[in-house]
Amino acid sequence: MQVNEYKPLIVAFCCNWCSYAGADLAGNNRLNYPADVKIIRVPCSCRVNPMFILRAFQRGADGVIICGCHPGDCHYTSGNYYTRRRMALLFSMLDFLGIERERTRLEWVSAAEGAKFAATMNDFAETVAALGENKRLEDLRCKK
Amino acid sequence: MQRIGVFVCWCGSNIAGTVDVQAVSEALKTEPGVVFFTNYQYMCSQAGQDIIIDAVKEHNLTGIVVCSCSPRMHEATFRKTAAAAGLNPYMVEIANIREQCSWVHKDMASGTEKAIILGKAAIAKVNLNAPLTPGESPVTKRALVIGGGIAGIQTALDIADAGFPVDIVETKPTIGGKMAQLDKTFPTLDCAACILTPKMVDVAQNDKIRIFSYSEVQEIKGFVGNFDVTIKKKARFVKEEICTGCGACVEKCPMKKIPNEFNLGMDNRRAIYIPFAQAVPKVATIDPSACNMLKNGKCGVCSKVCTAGAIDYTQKDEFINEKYGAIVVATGFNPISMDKFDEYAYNQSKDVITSLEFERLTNAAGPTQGKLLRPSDLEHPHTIVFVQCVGSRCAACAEKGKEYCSKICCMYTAKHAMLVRDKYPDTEVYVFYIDVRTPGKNFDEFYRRAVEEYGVKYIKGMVGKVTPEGNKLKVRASDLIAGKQLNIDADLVVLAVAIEPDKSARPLATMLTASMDTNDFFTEAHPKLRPVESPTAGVFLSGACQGPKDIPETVSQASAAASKVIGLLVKDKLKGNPCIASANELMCNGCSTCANVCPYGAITYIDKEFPMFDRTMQTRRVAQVNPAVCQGCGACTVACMSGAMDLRGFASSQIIAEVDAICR
Amino acid sequence: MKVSYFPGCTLKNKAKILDVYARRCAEVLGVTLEEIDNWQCCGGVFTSKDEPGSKLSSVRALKFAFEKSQPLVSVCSACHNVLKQTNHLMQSDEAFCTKVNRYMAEDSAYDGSTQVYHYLELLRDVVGFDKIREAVVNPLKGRKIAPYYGCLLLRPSSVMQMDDPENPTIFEDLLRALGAEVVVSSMRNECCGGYVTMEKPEFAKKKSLDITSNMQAMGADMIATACPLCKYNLDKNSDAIPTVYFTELLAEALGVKEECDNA
Amino acid sequence: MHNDSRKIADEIILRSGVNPRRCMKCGKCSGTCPAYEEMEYHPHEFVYMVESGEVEPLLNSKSLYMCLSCFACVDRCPRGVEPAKLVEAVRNAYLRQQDNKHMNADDVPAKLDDDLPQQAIVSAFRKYRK
Repeated sequence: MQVNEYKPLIVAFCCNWCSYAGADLAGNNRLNYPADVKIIRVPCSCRVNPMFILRAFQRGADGVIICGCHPGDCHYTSGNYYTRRRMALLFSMLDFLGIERERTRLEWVSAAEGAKFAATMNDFAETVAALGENKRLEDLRCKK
Repeated sequence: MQRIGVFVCWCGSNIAGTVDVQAVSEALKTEPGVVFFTNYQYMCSQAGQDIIIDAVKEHNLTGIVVCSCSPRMHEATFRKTAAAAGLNPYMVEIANIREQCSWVHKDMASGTEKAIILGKAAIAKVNLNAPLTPGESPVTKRALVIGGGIAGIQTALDIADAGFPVDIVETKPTIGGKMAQLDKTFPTLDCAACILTPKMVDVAQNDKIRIFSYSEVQEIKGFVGNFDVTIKKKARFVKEEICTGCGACVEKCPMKKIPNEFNLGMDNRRAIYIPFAQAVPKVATIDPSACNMLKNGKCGVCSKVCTAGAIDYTQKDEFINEKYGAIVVATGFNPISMDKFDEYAYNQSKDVITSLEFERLTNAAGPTQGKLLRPSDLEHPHTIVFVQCVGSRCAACAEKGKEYCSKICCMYTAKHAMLVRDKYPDTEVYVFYIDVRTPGKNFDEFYRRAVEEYGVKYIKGMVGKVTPEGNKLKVRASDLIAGKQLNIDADLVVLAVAIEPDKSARPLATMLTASMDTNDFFTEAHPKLRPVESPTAGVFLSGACQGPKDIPETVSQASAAASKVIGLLVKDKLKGNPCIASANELMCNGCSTCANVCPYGAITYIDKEFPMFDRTMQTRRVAQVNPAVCQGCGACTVACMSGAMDLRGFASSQIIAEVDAICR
Repeated sequence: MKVSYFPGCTLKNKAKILDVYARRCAEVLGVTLEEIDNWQCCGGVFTSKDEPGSKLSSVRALKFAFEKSQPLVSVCSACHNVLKQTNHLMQSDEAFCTKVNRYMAEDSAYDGSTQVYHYLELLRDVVGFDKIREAVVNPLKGRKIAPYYGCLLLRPSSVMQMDDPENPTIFEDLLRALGAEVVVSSMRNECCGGYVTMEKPEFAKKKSLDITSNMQAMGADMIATACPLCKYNLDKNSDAIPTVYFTELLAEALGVKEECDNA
Repeated sequence: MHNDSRKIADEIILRSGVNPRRCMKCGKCSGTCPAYEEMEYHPHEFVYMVESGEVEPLLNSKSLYMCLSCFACVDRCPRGVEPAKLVEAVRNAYLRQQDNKHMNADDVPAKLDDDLPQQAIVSAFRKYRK
């Protein structure tokens, strides 16, 4: 009988112009990464409200990664700079709450970096899997 | 409650190979709102689209979820399909089960499982979708061209030719730009003035074109179709409408020792001047820093000799407000400063000159009437050394020069070398090069002619040091092919200096909220597919402001920019992107946080009256989003503290629904 | 004002006059050069950062000045070059800095915060050329002097930061302040042949002649330098035009030359 | 053999901190070098040969002791390659091998004259021996 291997649940927010396109490129090039990663498309990484991330953790996500255009390359000129600041604050708050720092990540992935996207997801999934299940923020009432 | 149809695409075996499409559609049928489900080999094909249209009609669907390839691929297709079926096109959501599922996961079980979750997320989102209609805004049918060089001239002429009024703003007293300073043009060697000045006259005579010379753009407000621009017309102390350009004032002006910018300081002009004979507009300008009358009220000669009575010492800067539908940037380039390259002794000897100075020295209208004489002693030079790539192709860590190739230098140096050998066969001409780059029609042939027919000595190597000694310039250089260090006694050294964008470009980009690269060249909307548009809607790029360019390339880009402008101006209304921010006025507390983060200045505040429970009215300050300016990034939605700001098409509730669906 | 002073080996021997004039002129201008205790030779040439051992004498001198909270001044171009480059490494290269401090094994570590001046920079940035112009009693009127920087004062320019490496003016400005007519030669920052003169005198002769003949052609009748080796090469290889230390010219203009010569 | 010299070249690159790949082969270093005529291998060749791992000829060349350390090539290189630092590293690589030196102390007195500044002797010896 097969051992039921633990699979982490990872939510990835990708901006439409760079990272989502980077994820598509990873697909075009058939670069594998774990199926545990589920991507949500947003117009810009600055659309990601910290609330969404907390919601994901509350609902049992084990890791959340936000991907945006490289600094200076934002389709909307400066959106990713806002993201960088907001996430710095959010991450330090999560740290304070005792959520392992490794469960959240902010990465810049351009539309040309399919390989980087796949590598990042592999690495992130591996890191999160090593941490195990997210128990601290999970709302058990949300469990079926 | 929505009535949702789910359509799972096989994409041949692209999806069906790793994802059990049947299982996906079966699994999704129990999701809330789903009333129809099916799967098909190619959803994007006509037959596939017909399935969708039929299903919409048959099952009264209000929302559509297509599980297929990336929305970047076929979202537009399926939106059109929805519209054809009578649905609002924004009631469609795509679950990307190809690029982000079947193509990256090898295992059927996990692929199928993920595809189901992605489908659920899309369904959860569609449940909260609302029909969206793009906003419309009117278009002012007038264009502004900033810069009056060959790029600006060509763009303006083409736009005017299509029947739209155009204004050119030029900082110098005349249009013409760098091309007016050139002597001959490669690779045909026709004279620059002969092909440029007729165009300048065309501009002057075209009743659709207004020229604001000696003027600057002061302020730009508004957005595509509706720019509101303030132009500062600097006081030239001469009434433009009256001046006939006869030049009597220039002749009589006693201030004779002002360095002449047009000849790059190699000769002098007067305090009142017309830059060159074919200037457009041909009117005099007084240089206030040199004019005695303006500085201390003593002189007034020009006013006495002007029979037209055009001189006006009391003239003030004038500000003009105008509305434009489109703006073309054509601010051009300049050679870089040689201060960090004084191993070539540019600052130590008059006989070390830049290529642009060389153009003036060989130009019949230049300081030497076209005779090639060295600036120091007006003797004919017998040995000339040309140095290529001065300040171009420098590494950032060298902390000087530019990293890019300036592109035009190889060709104009070949031209200079060839012309010298043609006119003065007794002259020895050396060209030191790193690489000779001549991609272009008839370009390499031209360079080979310089070598083979005219005997120009091309040496692979670089000049390391130029030392003035007596009336000679001692040039130390390497000849890499011969493996020698050369010492040449030259009479004239000509530096092919790197070019950089005009200094006015950076503040202009800020006014336009147009993006620039690290070298201050304007960035194009797409490097391959949208090369003449700026990412900022309604702003177009023409000429060297976007990157180094020669004349043929500049003119093609100028015409391309003009055609894009015409394409915009022929529209009566512009349709916007409906996925934009909007404030819930009942929740907005008027704090301005959203307006502060908006990169486009799309948010303004208005005072609005709201009915209260006690039937009185209360005035509150609330945010308003200009739908024509908002690009839909969503920065404001996160900044908003009261949660009033939301983004259509990517509403917080929709994204949370997706998160929930994924985490279920 | 008091500054730490690193004379260097040559100034104690073959270039004594360079040192004597420098000290006396500094005094006239209100600066006391305090020779640091037990200084050791800088090594003459800055080789690579790969040889921390050869930089220890410089670090010792720098640290001495640091402990007295004084800038470190030298007159010899070679000493200045080695001191400045070493100090730069101590500031910018953490590995080098750590290694050196371990070698030294002293109570406190040194981090490169001493200000290193060449005597010319001291005159420009601390004393001020205007003040020197006022102090001149014996202007060098009618003397056509070509300043010669050599390579060590200016390069590598990113570290030395003395002036524009290709078209410097500090030396010219000083000579003008002394009342001399300055002859500018583009050869003023080319190498005289340096230490290779010992092994290949004919090569150094060629290099030196390139420089002196250019300066002569540009109209100079005297060359001024800060470097003993430059002076040796130029003087030895050219009879046509003399090379003097700039401190000698300074002493002459300030009216203290004879006093120094007699001392 | 070839592997050996690649190894030495890599060591030289590492110790010098120079990135020879940045060179665009313009030859400006050799165009400006005051010691060019005395050198068998010239600054641009040092860069090229170290990059391609061909260091044996350089190690045994007298050119190493002709470099004046005047840094003209370093300052004028448009690519920031710093050839002089590479020459220095090659010289070190040679001198650090056992018994290698360019000059003996006994050879010096014959080369001196009365005026030669100490500075020259010290510099030369720093260059010629470990």
